[in-house]
Amino acid sequence: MNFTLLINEGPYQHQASDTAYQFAKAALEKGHEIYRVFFYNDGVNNATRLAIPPQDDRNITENWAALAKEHELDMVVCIAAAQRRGMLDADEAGRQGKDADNIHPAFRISGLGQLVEGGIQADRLLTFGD
Amino acid sequence: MNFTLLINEGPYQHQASDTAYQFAKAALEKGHEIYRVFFYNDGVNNATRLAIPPQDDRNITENWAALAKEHELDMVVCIAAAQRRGMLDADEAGRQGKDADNIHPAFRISGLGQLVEGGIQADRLLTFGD
Amino acid sequence: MAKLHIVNKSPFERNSLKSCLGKSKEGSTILLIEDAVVGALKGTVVADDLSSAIANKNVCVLGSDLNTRGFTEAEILDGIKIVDYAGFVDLVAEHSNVQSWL
Amino acid sequence: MAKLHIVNKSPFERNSLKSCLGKSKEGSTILLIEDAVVGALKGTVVADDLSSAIANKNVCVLGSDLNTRGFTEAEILDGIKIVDYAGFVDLVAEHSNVQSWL
Amino acid sequence: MSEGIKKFMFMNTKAPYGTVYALESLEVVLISAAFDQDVSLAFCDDGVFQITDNQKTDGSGMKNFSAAYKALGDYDINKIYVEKESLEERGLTMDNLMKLTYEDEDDDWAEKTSMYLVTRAELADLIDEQDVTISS
Amino acid sequence: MSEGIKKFMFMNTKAPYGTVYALESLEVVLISAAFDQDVSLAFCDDGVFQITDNQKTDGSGMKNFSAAYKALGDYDINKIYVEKESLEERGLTMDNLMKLTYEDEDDDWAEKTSMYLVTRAELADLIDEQDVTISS
Repeated sequence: MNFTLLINEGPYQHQASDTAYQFAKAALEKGHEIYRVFFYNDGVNNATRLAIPPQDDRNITENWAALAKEHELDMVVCIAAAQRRGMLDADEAGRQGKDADNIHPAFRISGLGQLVEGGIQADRLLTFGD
Repeated sequence: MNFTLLINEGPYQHQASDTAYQFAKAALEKGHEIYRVFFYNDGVNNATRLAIPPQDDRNITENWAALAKEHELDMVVCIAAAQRRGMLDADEAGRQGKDADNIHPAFRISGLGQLVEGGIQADRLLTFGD
Repeated sequence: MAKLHIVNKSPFERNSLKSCLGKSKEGSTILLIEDAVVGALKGTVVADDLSSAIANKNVCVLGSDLNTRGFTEAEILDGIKIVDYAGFVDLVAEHSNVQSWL
Repeated sequence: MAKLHIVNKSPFERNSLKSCLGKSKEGSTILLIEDAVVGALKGTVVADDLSSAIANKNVCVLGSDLNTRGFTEAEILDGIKIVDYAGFVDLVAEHSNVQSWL
Repeated sequence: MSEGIKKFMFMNTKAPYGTVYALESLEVVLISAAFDQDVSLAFCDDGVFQITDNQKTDGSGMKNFSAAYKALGDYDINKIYVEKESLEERGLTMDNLMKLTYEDEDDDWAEKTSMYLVTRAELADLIDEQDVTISS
Repeated sequence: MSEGIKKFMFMNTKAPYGTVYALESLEVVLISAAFDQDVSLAFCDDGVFQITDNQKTDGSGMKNFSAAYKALGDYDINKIYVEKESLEERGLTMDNLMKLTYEDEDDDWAEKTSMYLVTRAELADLIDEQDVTISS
């Protein structure tokens, strides 16, 4: 079976991203597939490559990146939500005339259609939010 | 009379930063002073200089920056909360070996002591959160 | 000197207004802002709680947040005062401390 | 095929469990995760609501979130089943749709 | 369900403006129209405040997005369910809400309502029929 | 109030782990100890869950910060108020909570409790005495 996961809250402030990560790991361990992980609302903030959490705490972005690498996960950040909140990749920063970018290479930026398509293609869509 | 404002939520996701901004503007118009605006929790995300909100929407960071310039506001971002969430200035990025930074020059990074001191020095401390 | 209590969440969704009403003293002021303004409407399931509060506390609502949500003075409970941001500032100045019930 | 309903907020703070109980059908499953796990405790003001739900729905709680908050199986209502993340995954697979009550 | 068509329900349970969920959920709804699925919207709990009439944001500086709900009919999204008990608990009736309509192409483009007042039990039945439920 | 000393109360009303507020509020509390103010903590509503005993986060992967509450005594923060009604509504008693103590330097470093069980009305009185209330 395959799942699309929708994550609507940023890292640390809410448990949503942690729960989604633990769920994804357990699903993959049981042999299921993750069709897509879609980051929306403040969820886009999970994609920053600039975070430096305390050494005795988890690094949520790196956890996702490692899981994605191991299982070739498609991790999509909503472009509109990301622009509103200052999350940019190098292409976007160039196009918008911004002098820096901050998105981790494990994530890709795309439109909301990717969420709807994820709901159509996957057997189940799960929302993790506040 | 002077006020310290504590902002605990990021821009757009919650109204907290908008309300604090409208309050600050009204207080200054009435002749009060803002001793400090302290950004904590996800509130640190208000300090990004990379946001590109839709053209028909407010730009929360630029609103704060303009108000700060006009009234010489002291806008402080908590360093620990900012590091956890990937908000860095150029100094921090250099020290931490990160390849980019994203904090708007209208804000400065400092420690939590600045919040407690703000509570001691100001006549009133107000919290804006979720 | 009396205290100002601020509530910003809908009483239909959260317990923060109830918590505030239970832990604020007679003579204090309660200001409803953001999503909490709908607590001031007539005919709701929390109207009785608000009416009890009005009897011995000053209850205010931020007018611009009320308008933002599609409501006006005509639709709120008698005894609740509408303030603008300047009035919000005055309330903070006139009370000796402010507690936000988040 | 029955539906899975997920609640993640404390029923003492938010109305989402109540909303879920009112809009989920008999035979469906309700899973409490994150801050909602405290709704499964014995002797609380929402215990009667949960007990009614247990009568005609399957109520589960995520064990690791319960332990995180300092509680174990001994402290939750009879009839509520504890699942781990693997069990959470099974619940999602066994039901035809999942609704998160945010 | 019909071949390749899924029933999508957008559950709107939160008040607008205090948080961004209503606005950003509406953006998903509008995009979903392009995918030819069976889309409906439910407004319950504080979600009913999303579609109150006469929203005026000048004083708060928030972005007024309420007009976008009126465009739903143009996107062929015309199944909008409002929970009766949620209105009553909040002292509201359908008269407090915007009139959301669509033009029926099978009936000489007559303007018809998109809004259905449903009881909590009826909404529970509708939720139970969905293939995908996106909530906020 | 004493010259230059303010009464600071940290109001803890939210459950831990589901949101970060409890953890980041505790960081402010620890910093505040350096400023020689009159600091107290209140735990009410879901805030009482912040100081439950036996928190074990291995399964959830969350950072377990509960031990830091036990360090409050070392920072001379020893006025911790717990609301009785909040415990009762949640089926809890003081036995469910960690034992937070301090060593009294005026009494030969005897270990004493920092925790005071107060009624809602008593907590309202305490709140009313504060100069600064930081809530989360």
